[in-house]
Amino acid sequence: MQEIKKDMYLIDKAELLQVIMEKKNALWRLCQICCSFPKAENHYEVTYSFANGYDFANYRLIVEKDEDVPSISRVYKSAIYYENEMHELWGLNVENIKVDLHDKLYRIDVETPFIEKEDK
Amino acid sequence: MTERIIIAVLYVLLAPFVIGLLDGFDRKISARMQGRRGPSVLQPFFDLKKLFEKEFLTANKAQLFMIRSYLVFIVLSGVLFFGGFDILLVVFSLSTAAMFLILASTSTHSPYSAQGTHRELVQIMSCEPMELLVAVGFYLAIGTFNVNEIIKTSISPIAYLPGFFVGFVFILTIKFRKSPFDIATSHHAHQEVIKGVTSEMVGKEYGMVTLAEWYENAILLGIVGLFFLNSNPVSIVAAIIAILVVWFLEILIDNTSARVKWQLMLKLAWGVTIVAAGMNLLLLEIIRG
Amino acid sequence: MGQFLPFTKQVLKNLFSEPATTQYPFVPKEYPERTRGHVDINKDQCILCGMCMRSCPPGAIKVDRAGKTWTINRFDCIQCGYCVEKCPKKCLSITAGYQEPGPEKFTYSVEVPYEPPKPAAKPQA
Amino acid sequence: MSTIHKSPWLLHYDGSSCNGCDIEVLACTTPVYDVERFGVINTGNPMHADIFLITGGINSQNEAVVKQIYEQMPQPKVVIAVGTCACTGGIFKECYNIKGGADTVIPVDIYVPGCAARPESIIDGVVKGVALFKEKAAALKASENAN
Amino acid sequence: MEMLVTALICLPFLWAILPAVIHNSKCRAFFVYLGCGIVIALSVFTAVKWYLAGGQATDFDLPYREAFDHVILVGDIFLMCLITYLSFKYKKGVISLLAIVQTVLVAALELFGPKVQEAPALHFDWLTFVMILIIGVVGSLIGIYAVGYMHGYHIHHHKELTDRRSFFLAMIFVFFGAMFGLVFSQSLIWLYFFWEITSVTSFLLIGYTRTEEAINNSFKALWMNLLGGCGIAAAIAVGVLLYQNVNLYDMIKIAILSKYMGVPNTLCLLPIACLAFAALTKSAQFPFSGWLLGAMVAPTPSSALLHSATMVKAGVYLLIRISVAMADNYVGNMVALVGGFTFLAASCLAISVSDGKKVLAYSTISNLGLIVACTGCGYEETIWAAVFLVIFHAVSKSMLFQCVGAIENTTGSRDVEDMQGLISLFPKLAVVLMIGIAGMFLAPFGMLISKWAALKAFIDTSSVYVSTLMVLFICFGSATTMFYWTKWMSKILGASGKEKSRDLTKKNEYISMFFHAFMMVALILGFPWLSSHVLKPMSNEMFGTDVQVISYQNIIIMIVLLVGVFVIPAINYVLTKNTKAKQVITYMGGANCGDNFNFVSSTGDPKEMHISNFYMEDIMGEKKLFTPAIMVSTVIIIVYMIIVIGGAF
Amino acid sequence: MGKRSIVPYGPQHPVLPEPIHLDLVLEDEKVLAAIPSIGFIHRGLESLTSKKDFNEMVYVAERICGICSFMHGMGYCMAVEDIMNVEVPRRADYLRTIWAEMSRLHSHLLWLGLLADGFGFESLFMHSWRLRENILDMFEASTGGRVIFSVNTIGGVLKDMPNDMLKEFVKKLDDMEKEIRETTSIFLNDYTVKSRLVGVGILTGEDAIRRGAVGPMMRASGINVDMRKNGYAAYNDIDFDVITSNNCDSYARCEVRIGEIFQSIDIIRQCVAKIPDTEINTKVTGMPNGESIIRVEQPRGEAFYHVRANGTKFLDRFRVRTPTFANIPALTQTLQGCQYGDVPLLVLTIDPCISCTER
Ligand code: SF4
Ligand code: SF4
Ligand code: SF4
Ligand code: SF4
Ligand code: SF4
Ligand code: SF4
Ligand code: SF4
Ligand code: SF4
Repeated sequence: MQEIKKDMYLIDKAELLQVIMEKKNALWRLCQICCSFPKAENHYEVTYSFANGYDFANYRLIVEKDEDVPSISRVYKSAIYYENEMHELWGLNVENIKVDLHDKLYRIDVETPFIEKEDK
Repeated sequence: MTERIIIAVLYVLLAPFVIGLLDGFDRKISARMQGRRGPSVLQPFFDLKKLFEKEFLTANKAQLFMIRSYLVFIVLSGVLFFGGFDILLVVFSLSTAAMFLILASTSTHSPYSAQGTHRELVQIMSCEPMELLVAVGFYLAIGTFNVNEIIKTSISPIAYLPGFFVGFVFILTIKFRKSPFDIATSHHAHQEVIKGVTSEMVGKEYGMVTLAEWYENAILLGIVGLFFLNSNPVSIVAAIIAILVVWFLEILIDNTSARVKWQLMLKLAWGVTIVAAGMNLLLLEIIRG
Repeated sequence: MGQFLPFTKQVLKNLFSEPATTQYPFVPKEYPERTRGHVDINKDQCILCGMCMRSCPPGAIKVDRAGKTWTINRFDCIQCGYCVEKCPKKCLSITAGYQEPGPEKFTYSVEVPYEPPKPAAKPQA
Repeated sequence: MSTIHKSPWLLHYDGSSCNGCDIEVLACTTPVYDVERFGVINTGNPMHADIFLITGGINSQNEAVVKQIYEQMPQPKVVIAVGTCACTGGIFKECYNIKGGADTVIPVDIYVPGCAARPESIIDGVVKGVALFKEKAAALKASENAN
Repeated sequence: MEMLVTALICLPFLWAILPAVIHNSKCRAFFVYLGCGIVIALSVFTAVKWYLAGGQATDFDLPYREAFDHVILVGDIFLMCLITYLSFKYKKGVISLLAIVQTVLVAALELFGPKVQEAPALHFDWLTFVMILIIGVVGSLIGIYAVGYMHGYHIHHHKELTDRRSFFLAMIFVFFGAMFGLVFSQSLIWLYFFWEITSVTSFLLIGYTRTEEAINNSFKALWMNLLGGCGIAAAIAVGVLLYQNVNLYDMIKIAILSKYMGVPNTLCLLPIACLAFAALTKSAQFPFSGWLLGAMVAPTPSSALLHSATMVKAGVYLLIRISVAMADNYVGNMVALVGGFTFLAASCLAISVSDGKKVLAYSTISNLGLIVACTGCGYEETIWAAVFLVIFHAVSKSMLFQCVGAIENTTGSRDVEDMQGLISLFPKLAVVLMIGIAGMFLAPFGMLISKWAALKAFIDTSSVYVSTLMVLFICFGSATTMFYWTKWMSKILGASGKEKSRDLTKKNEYISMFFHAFMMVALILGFPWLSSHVLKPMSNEMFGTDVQVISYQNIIIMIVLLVGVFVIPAINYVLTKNTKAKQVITYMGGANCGDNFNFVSSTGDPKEMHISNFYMEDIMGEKKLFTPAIMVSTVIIIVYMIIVIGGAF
Repeated sequence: MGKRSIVPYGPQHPVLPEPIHLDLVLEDEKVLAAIPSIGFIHRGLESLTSKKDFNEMVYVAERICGICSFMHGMGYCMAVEDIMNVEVPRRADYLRTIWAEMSRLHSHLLWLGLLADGFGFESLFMHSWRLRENILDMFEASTGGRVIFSVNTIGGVLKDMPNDMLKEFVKKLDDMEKEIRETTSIFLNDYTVKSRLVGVGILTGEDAIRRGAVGPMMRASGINVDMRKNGYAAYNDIDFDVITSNNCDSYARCEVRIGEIFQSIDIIRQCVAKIPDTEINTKVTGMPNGESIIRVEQPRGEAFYHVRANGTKFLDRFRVRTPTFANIPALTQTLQGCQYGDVPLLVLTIDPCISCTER
């Protein structure tokens, strides 16, 4: 585990929706969701970034390889693209995306290119 | 009569050359207005010839025959006009021709042709009242629909018909497919309906449509000239000057305006028609008692 | 003119003044000195170390130590100049003049006169 | 005499370029470079185009699109690959979703290298492409007569 | 002659009993065919006989005139009772008031009023000649069509409805009889009787299906038409009380004389104004257009009947009849303005609807508007145009309705949007539809010739503002008309991705449609002849002059264009048939899935492409235009009626 | 289906210089629904981290997009510098700021041209692009490239602009400013142009936030956020106000961008006046290890560079979230209920950059 930056908070899955709702109600804007799979750690890291004016906050979820994450697309519509991307490129299962494109966002030929086969 | 036949034949033979050349100058002048050098003035002819040399692809074979019919009808209308016949019938016959163009375009089931077609229809609807009113204006001013008799008048019709003239020049912008009204098939490719009605027309089909447009523009410019003609031969010079001025004005408008939406076009075209031509009409009626 | 056709002035000014268009290709273009056109090699200084080959992002350079050639595929080069940065002998340069378009993608190869150091040095490495 | 070489209308399609080459293609139509000097019109419609200018490499999604557009262009036609990406895939050729240059799906007649390809390069490319029309038009005529 | 005419009027009434009592469908069909055949034969024979006899206008009486007078009185009262009964039954009792007032008025005048001048009851002239041909031929063909259509309607498509075909077919014959009677009648009282029959019959036909919508619409039709009936009753009252005269032709003469003698008394115009008002309701002009639109709920044959050969034509007939009395006066101005306005407004409205029958309905209203406007102008040219329009309209509208009906039975939809690519799916239906549509607006078909003449005449109309407005109405209306027809045509000729399916159209439906198509073409080809041999004597008879409305030169142009429209595409078709063309798929910006009908959608799956026409609901929609149109036209009518009535007293 | 049309829009479409696709559901020309799809330009360049070392990645980052190429390079370098705790020489910061603002200038002029082309004002398009050529000439003179500069490196910049050159640029910009002012006044005043922009594509401030809009798109909805105020590069030394507008329509977006054109010229002037004479890069040694998120204000709005390194020369993750990606949900909102003719215009008002969106 690497050091965590000052505006980065680790949360677990149970807290996620609560955090999201708080942010939504306080009119924070969803900046991005970033999925990564550091080989050394051998798990997914999903980072949700929010901003409100010049305030900035990141929430990180650690997800094991075969775990699912809940979708936030019903709270933040723009999450649809990020979540579909996570599934298409990383093979991370997101439950119940508002518009599930079933790996047809980019329509690539290779399967989950960011994860090597043996990692899966 | 022979005179009229000769003029009609000259129209059929020369109109493409004259309008093609005007078009060439149009492109040159437009380019210069945009700070560019632009193509050769003969470019429209190169383009046309090329279109007829291209391989013929089609999505629907019915299209070609409709386009041919369109061309023939336009030429027929031109012959009627330059042959000095009834101007109202010329307008009617032009709209029949337009119908063939529309049918040609929709025969292909293409989204862009379809959108273009509907806009073309709106354009026709925007212009047609004014075209009919021009015929009415001539009748009121001179007492006949007959082109051959209109040119024999002693005073140029423009003296009675300034409002009609303004209205007509306004819709010419639509007819010439110039900005701000190049809504259905502009000569600029970069628009939401691509090339609209002509999107699906390949090679010679597109060539024929271009040719037909030239023939049609000749008629329209002819009508502009008709406003200035009278029994005095000097008026021919006035008519030619008027045509050139109107033509330059259209280029200028083309280069200084954005493409508006069809709703605004319809509103403006009908508004101008009612105000300019309607007032003129009312005045003429009052004078006639 | 106000709201209606305010662009007229500009347009008419353009119409009656010289267009901005260059005369290229009839008159050749003059490039500023920093222009990154194509990569050139001063073959006499090259030591065939292969640094440029390894650093080139698209892999446009091939250095053949045995055949003593330095080859570049200019249809593959992205003119980034990283090879120039990296070359230990500073024998590469990026200069004006671009690769002419053509119907084939060909490579450009130079024979490098470099003689590798005597094998005596080898045991050390 | 055919006049196709005097009136080459072009169609530009962005395969998967970074935009750099696209804006240079577009810049060619603007006052400083003004390719309309050569009769070029930038049409957006394959049905009317003579020259297919393709920028960027081929990926899984645009493969079919490029093929379709190419087929909708009537003969004689010329394909010009503009930019290093369209020539070879360029810096992106190792990406998982890049299949290579434009020639992986359609025959390319002229390659215009450069990242981004300069407007001068593009003009040269177009001029060279236009020169091919004479032969192509003759070939088309011959094949039509043969039928 | 008397006998023939009597037969023409009475036979359909009597024949109506046959289908009403026969319930075996084959047998009934036979009698309907036979009846229609007889009506065609009889009307053509009568017309031709009169034509060969020199075409002189003649007055005559029926045998047993007295008896007929009584029958009519009893009939009036019977109709009143029927209306009262039905309106109370459906809880619309107010409507019966209209019927009671007018019938009581007419009956009272007849029984207790001053004695009126004796005059022959019937009249036969060129206008009658045209009308009986239209009613006889077009009407009967609709009858023939109806047999097959109603069979399909009940047996295949609307099993839920009670089968009342006997009643339906009987009503059709009643309609014929009433229409014949109407166009022959010289006495206003007779005219009034036949007028009421058409109102009631159409009411019954519209309510045929007995659904709630049908019943509502039928009552709407009823009250509007009854309002018109009131107009005639008022005309009768004025005639009886002021002039002791109920003869239509005398009324017209009085009105004309008042103009020529410079009598300033607008009293003479009052009966004409009342009649004109009545005719406006029947010809479905704004603000009375609602009933004709509502009539669409009825099975197609009745729509065809109401829209083309009968019903609305009754109104138009009356207007043409009295048009000479409307030239250059307030009544004429009113009629012209209402007509012109209707022409424009209805054609705008037609743009915004996609239901095929509704488009046809609006186009009928619009076309009637043009005819009405022509009659209001009252010049030779306009009458010439009006009669032409009546003829062309009857044929092409009847054909269009039948065709749309057949399409609905075959494809299950009459929506214009669903007719995409009809030409490749059902070429026969498509061709009929195309001919019908072309007939409605295209140069040089009939409609256009008439428009030409009408425009010319309107320019020459003496009233400055009427003339200006009319010219504008026509110019704008022509543009909107072109819009909605062309977009329909473009649907039919488009490409279709559907599979071909079986054409369910019955043979007798085709017989009728093809016959119409044939008539259409014959009319176009024969129009110069028609102009010189029918319309010229007619205008001579009405105006005492025979001006050549359309110049010889223009006739030639028309014929050239006509030949053009048929021959040029034909030649081009032949020329292009063998053109070598490489087939490509249509351009969809590269999203095409391989055929012309599907594209790769945003979810990555193929999706069917739909292309639909423009309807401009924001600009021309019913919601937007209908109410204002009614208000404008109501204002026009009220203002003019006040001027006329006010001037009279 | 009745009166509805369902038609594809794009991917190849002449008003879209880059391919995107929309499924449009239309009634007449009114857009009832517009569903975008992307991926026609998806290359997968983020995955190149496993094939190119972190130095080479600078050149990849530049080629995320050819319009704000410079800012991508800069953003990436800043992120790596942050991880490696490299102090960039001050002159390099100023040079980066100047190039960045010149990029904004050229990008906004380019956008104005495309917008003009989008509403069919060809001569205005030509005129805007002619003005833009002057900026490209400056780029070529200073970096050797018209479009892609290759001047960023981890630790600073590779090429210096001598002070004479900077003065000359400022002089050129002074000359251009007048011309630009004339041209932009057409966008703001012409009747036909206004008929296309005013009231079209409304996006309220709240919607902008809910949908995550960024950049001029957001500022035109009255929200005052500009990443430059975070003070990266030399911006903490510069005096400027964030430009916003409260109209929330296409006209407002045009207004904001036009305002930023003059703002950029002003920032360049300030930079040239204040630029210190120091080195332009520092030598960087070692491998990055750690994580950093850098946000940069690009012409199109806030861009996100999320770099995660693991102590080798190959990065674990390089994530770019470009402004267009963030603006697409806002675009779908503005497309609802617009006219077909407005579609290209509204697509343009987010100033789309598909190549960076899809990477
Ligand atoms: S096609 Fe393009 S370049 Fe040509 S005139 Fe139209 S907009 Fe301009
Ligand atoms: S300039 Fe860049 S791409 Fe070209 S050879 Fe050098 S390193 Fe390779
Ligand atoms: S050019 Fe430079 S880097 Fe390349 S092999 Fe030669 S010496 Fe090495
Ligand atoms: S070569 Fe470059 S500019 Fe051309 S398409 Fe490829 S990436 Fe784009
Ligand atoms: S060649 Fe270079 S500039 Fe052109 S698209 Fe490719 S990366 Fe971009
Ligand atoms: S304007 Fe036309 S040619 Fe230029 S980038 Fe756009 S689509 Fe391509
Ligand atoms: S917005 Fe994107 S697609 Fe459009 S020109 Fe700019 S970079 Fe190209
Ligand atoms: S947002 Fe677009 S234009 Fe800007 S840097 Fe990214 S890719 Fe380039």
